Amino acid sequence: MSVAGIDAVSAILLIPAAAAAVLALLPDYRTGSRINVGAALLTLAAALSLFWNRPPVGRYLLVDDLNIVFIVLTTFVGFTTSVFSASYIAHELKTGRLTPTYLRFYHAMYQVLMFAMNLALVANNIGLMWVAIELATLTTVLMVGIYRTHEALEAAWKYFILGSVGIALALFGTILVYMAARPTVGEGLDAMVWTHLVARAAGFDPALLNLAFVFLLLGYGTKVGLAPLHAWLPDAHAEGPTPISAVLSGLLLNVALYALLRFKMLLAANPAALSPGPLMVILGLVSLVFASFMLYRRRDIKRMFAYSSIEHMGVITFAFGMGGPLANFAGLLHMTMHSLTKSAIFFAVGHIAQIKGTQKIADIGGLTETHPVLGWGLVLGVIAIAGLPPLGIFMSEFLVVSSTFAREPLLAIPLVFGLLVGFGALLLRLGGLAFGEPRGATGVAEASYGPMFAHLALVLCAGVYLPGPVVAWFQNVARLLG
Amino acid sequence: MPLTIALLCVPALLGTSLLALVVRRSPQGYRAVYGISLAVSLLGLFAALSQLLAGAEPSHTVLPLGLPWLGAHLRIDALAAWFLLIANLGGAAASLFALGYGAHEPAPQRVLPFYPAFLAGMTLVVLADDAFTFLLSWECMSLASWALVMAHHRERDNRHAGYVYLVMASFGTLTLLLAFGLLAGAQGGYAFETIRAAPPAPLFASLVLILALLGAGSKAGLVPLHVWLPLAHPAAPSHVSALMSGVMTKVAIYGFVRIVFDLAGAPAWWWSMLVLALAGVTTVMGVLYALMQSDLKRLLAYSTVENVGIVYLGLGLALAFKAQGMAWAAALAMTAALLHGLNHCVFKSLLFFGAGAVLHAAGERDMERLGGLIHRMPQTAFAFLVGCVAISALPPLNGFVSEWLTFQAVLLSPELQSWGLKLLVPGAGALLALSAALAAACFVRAFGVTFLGRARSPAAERAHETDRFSRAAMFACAAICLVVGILPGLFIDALAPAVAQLVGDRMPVQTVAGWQTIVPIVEGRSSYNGLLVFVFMTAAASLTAYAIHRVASDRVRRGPAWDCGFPDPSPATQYSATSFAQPIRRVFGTVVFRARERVEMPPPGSPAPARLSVSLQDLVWDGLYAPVAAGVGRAADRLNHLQFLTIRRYLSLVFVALVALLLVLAIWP
Amino acid sequence: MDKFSFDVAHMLAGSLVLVSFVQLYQDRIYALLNVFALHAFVLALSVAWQAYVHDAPHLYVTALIALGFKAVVIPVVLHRIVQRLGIHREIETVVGIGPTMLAGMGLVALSMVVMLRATPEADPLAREDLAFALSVVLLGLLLMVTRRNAVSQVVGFMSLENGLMLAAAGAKGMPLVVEISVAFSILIAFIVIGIFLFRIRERFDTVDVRALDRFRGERG
Amino acid sequence: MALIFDLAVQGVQMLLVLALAPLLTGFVRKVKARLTRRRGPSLIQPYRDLVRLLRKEVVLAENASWLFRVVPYVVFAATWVAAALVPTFAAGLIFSWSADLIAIIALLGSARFALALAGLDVGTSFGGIGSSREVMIASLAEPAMLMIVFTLALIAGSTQLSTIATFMATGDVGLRVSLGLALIALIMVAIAENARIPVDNPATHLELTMVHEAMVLEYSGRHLALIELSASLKLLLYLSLIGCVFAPFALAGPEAGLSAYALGAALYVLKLAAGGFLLAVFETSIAKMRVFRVPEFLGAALMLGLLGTLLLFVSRGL
Repeated sequence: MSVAGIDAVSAILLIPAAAAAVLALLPDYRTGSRINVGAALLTLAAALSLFWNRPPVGRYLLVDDLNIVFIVLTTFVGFTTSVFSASYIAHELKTGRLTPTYLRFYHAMYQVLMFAMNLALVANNIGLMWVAIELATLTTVLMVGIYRTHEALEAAWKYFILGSVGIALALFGTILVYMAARPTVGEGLDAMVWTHLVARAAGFDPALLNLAFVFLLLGYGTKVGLAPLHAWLPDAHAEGPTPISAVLSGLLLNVALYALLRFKMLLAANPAALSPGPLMVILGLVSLVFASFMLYRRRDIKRMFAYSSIEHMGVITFAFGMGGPLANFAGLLHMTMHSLTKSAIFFAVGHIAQIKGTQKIADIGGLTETHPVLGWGLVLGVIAIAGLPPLGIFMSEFLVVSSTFAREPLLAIPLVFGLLVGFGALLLRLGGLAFGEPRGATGVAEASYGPMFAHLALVLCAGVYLPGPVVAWFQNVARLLG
Repeated sequence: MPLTIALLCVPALLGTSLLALVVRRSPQGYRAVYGISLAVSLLGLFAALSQLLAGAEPSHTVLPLGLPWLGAHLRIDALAAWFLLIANLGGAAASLFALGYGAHEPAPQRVLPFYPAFLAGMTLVVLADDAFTFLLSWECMSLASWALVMAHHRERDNRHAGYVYLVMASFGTLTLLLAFGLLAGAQGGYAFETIRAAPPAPLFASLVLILALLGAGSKAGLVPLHVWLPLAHPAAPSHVSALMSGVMTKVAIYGFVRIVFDLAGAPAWWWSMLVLALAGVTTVMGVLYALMQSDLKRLLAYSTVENVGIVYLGLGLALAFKAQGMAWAAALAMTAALLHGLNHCVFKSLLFFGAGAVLHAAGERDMERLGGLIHRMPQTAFAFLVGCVAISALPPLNGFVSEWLTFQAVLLSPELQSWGLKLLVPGAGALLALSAALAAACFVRAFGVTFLGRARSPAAERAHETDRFSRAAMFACAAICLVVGILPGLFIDALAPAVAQLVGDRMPVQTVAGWQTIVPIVEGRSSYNGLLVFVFMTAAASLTAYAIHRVASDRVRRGPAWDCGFPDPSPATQYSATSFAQPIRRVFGTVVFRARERVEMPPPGSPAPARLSVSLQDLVWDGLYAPVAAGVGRAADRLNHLQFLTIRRYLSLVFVALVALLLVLAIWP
Repeated sequence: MDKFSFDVAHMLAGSLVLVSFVQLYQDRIYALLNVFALHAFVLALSVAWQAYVHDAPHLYVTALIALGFKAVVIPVVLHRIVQRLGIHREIETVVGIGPTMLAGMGLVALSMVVMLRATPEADPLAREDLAFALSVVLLGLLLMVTRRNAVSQVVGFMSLENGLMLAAAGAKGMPLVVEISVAFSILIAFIVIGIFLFRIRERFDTVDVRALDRFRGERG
Repeated sequence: MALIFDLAVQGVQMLLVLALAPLLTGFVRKVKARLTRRRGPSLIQPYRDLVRLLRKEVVLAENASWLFRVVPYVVFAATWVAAALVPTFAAGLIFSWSADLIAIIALLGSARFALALAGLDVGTSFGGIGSSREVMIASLAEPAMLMIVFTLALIAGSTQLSTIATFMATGDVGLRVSLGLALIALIMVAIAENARIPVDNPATHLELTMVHEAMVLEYSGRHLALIELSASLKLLLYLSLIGCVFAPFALAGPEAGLSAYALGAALYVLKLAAGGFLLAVFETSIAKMRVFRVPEFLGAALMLGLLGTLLLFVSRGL
């Protein structure tokens, strides 16, 4: 059993790595996109098999209740996005925005990204985790700049510089954790193994841990997109290919958040260290309120949804910062739902932007009339992301807001305020996009609706009914997070 | 059993929604959808009645849906049954109406799928017995109705209405969410049973009241949270307007009653002051706004605001009495409020149906372009007239009964101990009286300008009577208005268990008093008999008519109108909606709306026309919402600069954040 | 660890901070590059000393990278770029040198305060080293945010990274240090190439990062 | 047997008000004429007018709808029922509990509602003027009236007019400021409601001042007769109301004998005469006011009523 388990973990790393190598060599983009989908599907299958075969904890790799949530989510969205990407990329090729060479590069990079994210998730070593996240960052930098336009390059550049600083800060934090752990755990690799760290964190030097957390919070927080470290995020989302926007919002932000959570657990295990909650709560609230206001003046549809990702990352960070079984549960649920919903929105937006030939909100209108399926899909997605029932985000927002208000009424006020302001902005734009006189081109959509509606169906289902095992599992994780 | 039936209605309605997705474009599809909706609503009505009339014990069930560790708690008790009755009565009437009216819908695919979902949402709110299910269905109700408001999305006003509506709905939901958060506590006891078992501490309870007032009040349309209502209700197709005004506001009131009377524990003495003050302002402001409108559906929507105020007045009184331990008086006030809820549902549905019929027949909602429709659509006119009389609180119809009960409750208020209330309640009573009189004025104007006189536009001249389903729905509503008006005792008794559940006492049994008289407290104190008044009036009128026709004269000659000898053939010389309201505008509007009249008189000899222009200001919008919107806009503009910084400045942000956090660490004890 | 080796390590780390201050003081781009070379050289020395003291031979690799790549190759390449771009005249500082130095002082004080709160029984060398490393990191960041010129910003980033290396080298027994230093070198190479590419291929008029912002989709 | 007797008394009351109403109108006119040194028409002139009108054919405007023809009967029925419920010579009549004072006010409201609609039906400008002014006046007069009702109800502990009258007759009341305020307010409301000077002039067809007459301008024949009769009934109703509340002398009780009834009836006629006389004196001594000063007049009444109520609320607590 353990052999099979190790196999499963290796599989979720090896399959993308191998696929990346193959794709880099394969000239035909059609086969490439098929292989991409196939590899993603295989990875998903391997990830699912982790449920039955959980490998023992190693010094490098770890699968526990916490990261299995993330792994399954990542591989699932990775798979659906690859399906979406297949139809999306074909259109890009047709309009000449990408050449087959770039497509080869794109597919290879896609799998490298998958590899990096999976690695970050299963890493039991904080150094390895750092390396994986940085790899993921660099990969996405390349993908964001793939269109080679001024805007794309500029976005990639901004992402690159800010990301590099974030990388550096996170590394400093990692070193500090090592320094804190060394006296207790001993020199060498052991002092970077997370399971060892968390088991003995009580004996660490609290001052070093605090300092480490500050750096990690800012370093990984840059990746999460928390304000005021968010600046790369909107442009990277707006200028890159839409599948990458979907993966960025749906997955990479989560992966960075996952890293933060790991360190939060570390700090929580040391009673003398400062409690990480308030810092996360403050950053979360700042991000939420800031992003909500930023939504109002957006003219680019993808950039708008990128800001909405910042907003939701703020909510999730806030929830985890609050802690406690309800808020943690809500945070996990919110993260899952946000991943699914936001990627679904980007699927819709990608096709819309292709049909209309523009990402300018002002040039898009009346979608429910001209493209009912896409239009209503977008409406449903925005409604979901705005936190309206019966979709899943409502449940998590319900839990976050109500539990916060019962515990810290004063914190709930800015939370509710931010949510409301963001809601108003999203709805305002939705009114123009989906309703009113049709604007812009009305060509036929060559879209694959499957991924979008699969995500929305899951979100809808989760809003009304969560299966018992999922709940038990989330609750368990919530307890782990403390 | 009633719970099972009522619960079955929900999947049935949702299934109808799915069916509607299939048949949305077929020409007869609407009949299937509305037919099934009608049947299901009748079923729900049956469930509600069987719960109410049998006086059955509350029944409760938990479905494995919703919040996972909690499940969806559902419960029917007398209160829920009463509102279930209202919801399904309104739903049935609207479905019946739509069986005919639906044929005229230009975009059925945007109405049919959402209509049953809207009904389902409202049913589920009433049945919900835990915070999550409650808010879920509450928001689904908002969402479905929003989609219906957006049905005619090409009109800019409708989009704006939909936007304002959904934002306000979301505001309401969030405040309710906060309220439930307080009620449930940090442990997350979201089931209503748990909350009932452990009511919140007094301070929290007060906060809950305020939040519930904001949340449910914004949905119900309390001034100053009403702004979305007159935008959204008219924008929807008329049968949906009827549901929104007639039923959804009641569901909102249900939410308030449930939270404040059932869950929040014992009321504090000052709660009622807040409710009464808001309610008093709402009644008068609502009707004054209504008087200033010339759009028929918007007028009706504002009148909904007024009626919601009346209901809240009753609720406020009930709260005051309950806080003082006067359960018998609280029972009277609560009965008045709940009965008015039913009444308003019926007559407002009727009026919106009428407005829909007019809108279809003349293609016009603006009263200034209507007129004389009584000749073209006599049956609609008659039904609409019944609705107007009912809503103006005139005997012997139902509106009078509930307002009369409210007045009786006001008259009990000297027994209250608190000085604040002693001063406030008479004031609220005066406002109620004022609003009743103004409502009569308002509906004289609505009916008179729309249906009487001469047609003000060619479209109004070509209008025709509406279809038979629509008429059936209107006459059914009119009949209910009359039945409740002349046999109110039956309904008061049916209400008694719900009232007893909320305030711990009930009104005396009504049906034992002779001749269907209703007696709020004791017979010597006050009583009213709608049946006798109705019989007397009918008898007196018909006997007189008979006698005069037999004895004196029954000859009639048609001739031109007299009009003091100067009849003008142009219909423009008639009194218009605006001119009709002019005296009242002068009396009240100068203060309430800053109404200003400007006369431009050309100099002698000039052929230019003289002009009179009237300007009105919506002080609530200008004073509350516009600044908020402007503030959000300004903040967004300010923050938006952050989108246009150089990389260096972004790095500076990171740097500042880092230094700030390090400083925090440095000064951390 | 004997007193002498401790003092040397301390002295080297302190010099790195000092050189960082010297960097802050520069307002000529060539001078800045030269000082950066010195910075990298001091780092190399420091890392090598750590390798010697801790008997960790793999750290010599890091030291060599620092010496070869950062103290020689990068400054030379950047010299070339600056020449090509014709921006050798001056560094456009955002704030004057004086306030920048003051801020730098504050940052060093801050890093001392936060670092010295750590319990003294932790390895004193590591603790002092970390304090200096933190100062270098913060000063590097300060350099980045006070210069408009992209080349100076890269220099700032690299000195920030030098601080990281100092910390990593000082962390006794830390695995992956070499790999990390290699990874960072590649990163820096990317950045430098990026500047180069933008100049050549995309015809940005200037590498002042303000120019890049003209192309954001949102304005206008 | 008792039931039949009670029914008979109730019937007498209904017929009595019907019979006396035109007489009262005639009386007021006569007194007014005398006060202005005219001889005036005879006391029974209103009866003659009614009979003549009833016999004449109705001239309907071409545009008039069915509503226009129904309204006179509705107005008449509502007013008559209301008038029949006010104790005139006896309190506690058999049907008195079927409607309390609030319901009586509302019945009058129904009548006015119908009449205002009729004013709009033909689509003439005068009808519109009348209706619109009428509802404006009513929108203030009705709340004022309700405030008066509140005052009375709070004093007597009932809104039942019979009970109030009986209570007032006991003399337990004493002198109360609230009652005084209520009386003044009631008189003001009564003047406005009955379209008397200074609010309206029932005898004018001068366009700028018309309110009530403008509304009924298009009526003729039997319809006009009914409306005139209703107006008379309304005047009678208000005088009876004032009489039974503020001068409840010799009001027969529920189980009284014939003699008590007779005494009550005789005194009732006297009360009416006194009221009518005072009205006429008041009307001749004052000038008609502008329409837009009417709201101030009625607003004052409303304030007086509210003040009366408030005083009661406050004094109860003392």
